[in-house]
Amino acid sequence: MVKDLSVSLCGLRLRNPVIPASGTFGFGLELADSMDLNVLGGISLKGTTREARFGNPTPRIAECTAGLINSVGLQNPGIEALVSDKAPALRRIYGGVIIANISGYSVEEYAFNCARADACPAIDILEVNVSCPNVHGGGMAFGTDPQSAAAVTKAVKAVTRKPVFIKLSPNVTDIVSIARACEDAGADGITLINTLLGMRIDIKKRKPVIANKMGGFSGPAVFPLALRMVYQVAHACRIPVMGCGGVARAEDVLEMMMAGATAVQVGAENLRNPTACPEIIGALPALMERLGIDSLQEIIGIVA
Amino acid sequence: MVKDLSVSLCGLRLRNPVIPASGTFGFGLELADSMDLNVLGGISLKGTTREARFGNPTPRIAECTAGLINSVGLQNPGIEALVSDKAPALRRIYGGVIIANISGYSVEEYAFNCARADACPAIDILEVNVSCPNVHGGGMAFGTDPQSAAAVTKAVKAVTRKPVFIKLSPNVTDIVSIARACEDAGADGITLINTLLGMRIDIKKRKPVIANKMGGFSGPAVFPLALRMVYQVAHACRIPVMGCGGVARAEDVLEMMMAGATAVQVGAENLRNPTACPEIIGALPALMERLGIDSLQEIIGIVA
Amino acid sequence: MEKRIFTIESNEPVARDTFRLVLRTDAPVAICSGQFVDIAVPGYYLRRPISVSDVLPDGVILYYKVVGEGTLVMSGMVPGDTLELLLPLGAGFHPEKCVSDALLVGGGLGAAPLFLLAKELLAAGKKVTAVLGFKRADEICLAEEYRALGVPVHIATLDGSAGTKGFVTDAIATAQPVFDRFYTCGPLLMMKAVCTTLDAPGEASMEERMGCGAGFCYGCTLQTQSGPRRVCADGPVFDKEEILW
Amino acid sequence: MEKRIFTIESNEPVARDTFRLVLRTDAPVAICSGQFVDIAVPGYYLRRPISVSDVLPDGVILYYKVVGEGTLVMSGMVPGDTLELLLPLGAGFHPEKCVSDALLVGGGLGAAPLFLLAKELLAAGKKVTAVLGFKRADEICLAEEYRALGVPVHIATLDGSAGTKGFVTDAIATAQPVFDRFYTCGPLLMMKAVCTTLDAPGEASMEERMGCGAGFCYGCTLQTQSGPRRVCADGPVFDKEEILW
Ligand SMILES: Cc1cc2nc3c(=O)[nH]c(=O)nc-3n(C[C@H](O)[C@H](O)[C@H](O)COP(=O)(O)OP(=O)(O)OC[C@H]3O[C@@H](n4cnc5c(N)ncnc54)[C@H](O)[C@@H]3O)c2cc1C
Ligand SMILES: Cc1cc2nc3c(=O)[nH]c(=O)nc-3n(C[C@H](O)[C@H](O)[C@H](O)COP(=O)(O)OP(=O)(O)OC[C@H]3O[C@@H](n4cnc5c(N)ncnc54)[C@H](O)[C@@H]3O)c2cc1C
Ligand SMILES: Cc1cc2nc3c(=O)[nH]c(=O)nc-3n(C[C@H](O)[C@H](O)[C@H](O)COP(=O)(O)O)c2cc1C
Ligand SMILES: Cc1cc2nc3c(=O)[nH]c(=O)nc-3n(C[C@H](O)[C@H](O)[C@H](O)COP(=O)(O)O)c2cc1C
Ligand code: FES
Ligand code: FES
Repeated sequence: MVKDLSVSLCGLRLRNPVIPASGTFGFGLELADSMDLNVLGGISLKGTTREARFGNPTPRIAECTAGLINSVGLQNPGIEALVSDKAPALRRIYGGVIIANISGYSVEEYAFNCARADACPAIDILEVNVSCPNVHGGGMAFGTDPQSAAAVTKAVKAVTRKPVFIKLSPNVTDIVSIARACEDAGADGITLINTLLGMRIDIKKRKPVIANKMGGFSGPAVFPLALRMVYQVAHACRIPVMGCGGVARAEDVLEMMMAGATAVQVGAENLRNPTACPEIIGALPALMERLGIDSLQEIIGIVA
Repeated sequence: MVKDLSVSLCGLRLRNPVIPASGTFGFGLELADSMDLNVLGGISLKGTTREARFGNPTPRIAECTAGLINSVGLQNPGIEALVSDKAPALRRIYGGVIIANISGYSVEEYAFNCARADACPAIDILEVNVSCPNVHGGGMAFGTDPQSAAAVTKAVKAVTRKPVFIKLSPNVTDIVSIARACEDAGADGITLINTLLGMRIDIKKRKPVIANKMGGFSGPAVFPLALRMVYQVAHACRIPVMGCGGVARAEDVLEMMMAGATAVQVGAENLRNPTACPEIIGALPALMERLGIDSLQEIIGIVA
Repeated sequence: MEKRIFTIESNEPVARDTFRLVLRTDAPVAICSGQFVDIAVPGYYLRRPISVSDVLPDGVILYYKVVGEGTLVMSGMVPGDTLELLLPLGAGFHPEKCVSDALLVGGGLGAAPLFLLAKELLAAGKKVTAVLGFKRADEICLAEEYRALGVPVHIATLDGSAGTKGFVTDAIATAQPVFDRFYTCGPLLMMKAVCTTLDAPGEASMEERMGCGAGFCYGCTLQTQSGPRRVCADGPVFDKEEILW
Repeated sequence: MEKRIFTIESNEPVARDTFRLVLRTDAPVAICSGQFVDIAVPGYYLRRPISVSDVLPDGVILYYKVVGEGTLVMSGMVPGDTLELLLPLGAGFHPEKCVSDALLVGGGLGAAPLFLLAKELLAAGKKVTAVLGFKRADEICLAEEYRALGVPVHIATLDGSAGTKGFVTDAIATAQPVFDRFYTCGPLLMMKAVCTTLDAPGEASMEERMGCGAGFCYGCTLQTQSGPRRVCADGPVFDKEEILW
């Protein structure tokens, strides 16, 4: 029996729910030679700020059990390069959903960047990152408090007609109150989770592995936490959720969807296996067959 | 060269910093036949409430990548059984530091239980659990807010002369503010972390693996997060920290100590390997030799 | 309880999704019927509890069904591979409480732990009858091994593809075995039917997801007539009166 | 860039803590000097980047030093074991930019990628001199292999246990080699000394902790004269003028 992998996200049809997560797939272009990008349901691009950024000092990467810490610190070429160069170039070779991941240091910068992205026809969805733990003063602070998350959402919604997903931080006491605040402020969807603030120490050198001491921890290790938050938010909000965090195989995609995710992002796993996404997508039909699932759309949030 | 594994914790001398974490070593007695308990630096006993509790329905355990979710829900025989039976029985066969782990449903219950534990000569340290994610209305709520954590601390300090460690939850936005509130309220030390709220779904059965849906996630997967919190709290407070979360080998003990922990608790790892603690302790001297460490006390918080 | 490395002597399919695993170690093994081992499967965090079906002077024989990832990995292991086991675990059956005639009622792989019990009962001079239930004929295992001991075996299958069509209780009703005590292991509903219909004293082996498998994490607690009991340490075998069905 | 399974043909210690690893696969391998492979070490989350020291029609030769857990696991692997590699990765050396005489300056295992470069240069008719620095005599590796190619090799050791006592720069000062271009790989401080003292054009192979190893995670970025560059994809080899020492 033919399996229907497609899902509908804010009126957009994704051929399948699998999307490389922001920051773990560059601007898509870097991987165009290594795989057929067009098998991907969507692509979330590297987080972009108004100005180009070098990011944090290196080392930016630390290995962990079943995951890694990154402290890239939003290295990016700036919003103009995104809208005039990167996104259009990707659109020329990729027919799926293109998600611009937008960061900022102030509510105004978020709005400015989103307005620019709104004007770029190559971009389908805006994913507003209020959760980057790697940048001082920007990012995560907005995502740790319902009022500021709502303020960013409102400002951004005012400047765009494209669907806006707010990407939330797991480093919070009450994820539901923040997601609800975003929904009430007009968000079209929620992406979660971003990375957890983590740290490793090199016991030979007696210093942190990461130059910036701490960084964002993700990978299969965080899956149970991400799944819990996806479940909580999907059940507390009416808007769709893109589930993210530790997804590494087809089974994880189904688990996230059963918890309530409409689409599923794959992050760290791309770093250790650049063809993780096509492999996961390729494994879905047989797994669905084994579990008696004909259409993925059916299982979204099936766990009460 | 002989290695000095001993550490000093609130004036108590531990022969080494390795302590089985509460809930993962019963009341110690259960393991007396399987190992020489006296190699352990200390033992943190199963969390105890005023009344005996059955705990949560089963399944209470779910496997995860590099960890597990538990939803035991504070099954325990009650404070009277602890002070009149369990702790004295352990004291008869164990010479190290005995830590009573105290829970409660109200500030009054915490104080009541601590007063009872204070009167029990077998108990050396009170570890007050304001962070259990598995019990409604009790536990975690107290640990997610500086005021209530401080209120519990104050109430408990008023009824005991024994050192009081407050055991904090990682499910919070700002661990430092909570730790500081406990310190200001008179805590003698901080234990962290307790488990992260997590979830797994059985994709065959399309329902949560855990009867209670969610539970406390721990194991090697959470180590980078625990290490970060230990580092933050150890650097923000003057009172000692017992580091806990994902410790599975001698290397992890040193990493926790370099981050600032004076003692290190081992939780989930005991479940998959009941002799984890003696094995870790056994591996410490050779590891110290390789790294040029003569005394563990020296490396506490050595990473600035 | 101790941790020990065993070497796989053989690991063969014997019925639908069912494997017989023979493990050897370098020292004597002491374990009784109804007790279990907890197997560290490479790559998985928790151990897998499996009942002991037979004891060798320096080894154990286990039967396991491939139901998930860990047992799937186990099914791919080959002779010479090693496994780390925790054993002996749990409180097993009480063959000594049988006066003269025992009835063993197994459902599916419940037949496995009852096999070692049969041997213990026979060694103590008791008479033994086995009633084994399976979904279908291709799942039957251990029946010949019981017969080789001289134990009469009555089979029930749900689809009637072998023996009595129906449940073990149907096969018991048909066979009318003589017994003063029964022992059962299998799916919960089967054991409930057996324990609530047979009116001799009896024991049932319970199952629960486990953390430590050794009595100190309270992950596997069962509410019983006499209060909370750990399946891994106070059980897995309980008197039928203890169980709150 | 692709993922491919290789089989270990040999994995032998050749110097203090240093192993030579010969890997074979089932199809032709195309990779150039200065490029690297990224090895999935069983049990570890991230891959380990290792430079290619020589190319076989259907394989690669790598040299690695045991410095941590991943390389320790690798050192325990035996012929017949398999490894999954990502390759080819990175932008390598530019042998074509050498006019006639090349100087290769290696520090420690920096000698490894320069070996494949030496072969490429010789094949293009260039003359090659190698200066290799090590901490002590028992760490020397690849010197004989260079000599077997006909390349004159000058050794420097920090403790004077072999060759010139001191740094590679001391050995260069002593040997006074003729060259119009140099290529260097080794510890950062060594490369800095080489790049800032030699006044021919030159290239250096940089090292950084990596996430993806393939240019899309921005984990390995180096600030250069011409802006941020990814060590894994824009490098690891950079013109000496690019590097902000
Ligand atoms: C005391 C006892 C004795 C047992 N004896 C046998 C036996 O002789 N033969 C046999 O085939 N099976 C036996 N089982 C069941 C066996 O433990 C599970 O089938 C097995 O653990 C499943 O592992 P998995 O990795 O394939 O499944 P997965 O679903 O991938 O396992 C995930 C987790 O759930 C646990 N789990 C899954 N199913 C069960 C279950 N039914 N009971 C307990 N834990 C489970 C696993 O141990 C693991 O921690 C016994 C169980 C218990 C408690
Ligand atoms: C482009 C490039 C080429 C290299 N070529 C060689 C070579 O030919 N031979 C050789 O012996 N080594 C080489 N290295 C260094 C080699 O990658 C590390 O020594 C190795 O990854 C250490 O792994 P480990 O597990 O033993 O160390 P651990 O410290 O246990 O590793 C932990 C993590 O840190 C990373 N890491 C540790 N040290 C380094 C390092 N120096 N550079 C990059 N990542 C590191 C590991 O990859 C892993 O992700 C090269 C590095 C790079 C970037
Ligand atoms: C190297 C790296 C870079 C990342 N950069 C971004 C980013 O720019 N913007 C963003 O919203 N999230 C970023 N993330 C977070 C991921 O998109 C994802 O939310 C997180 O890693 C959890 O998923 P995972 O467990 O699958 O990695 C980054 C993650 C990694 C590992
Ligand atoms: C089965 C189980 C039971 C636990 N019970 C308690 C408890 O009663 N009281 C408590 O403070 N923490 C309890 N914990 C938390 C641990 O003490 C520890 O803080 C946590 O598991 C993190 O450490 P780990 O990653 O080493 O497991 C329990 C953990 C587990 C796995
Ligand atoms: S599984 Fe730990 S007490 Fe039974
Ligand atoms: S390691 Fe990912 S870009 Fe270089």
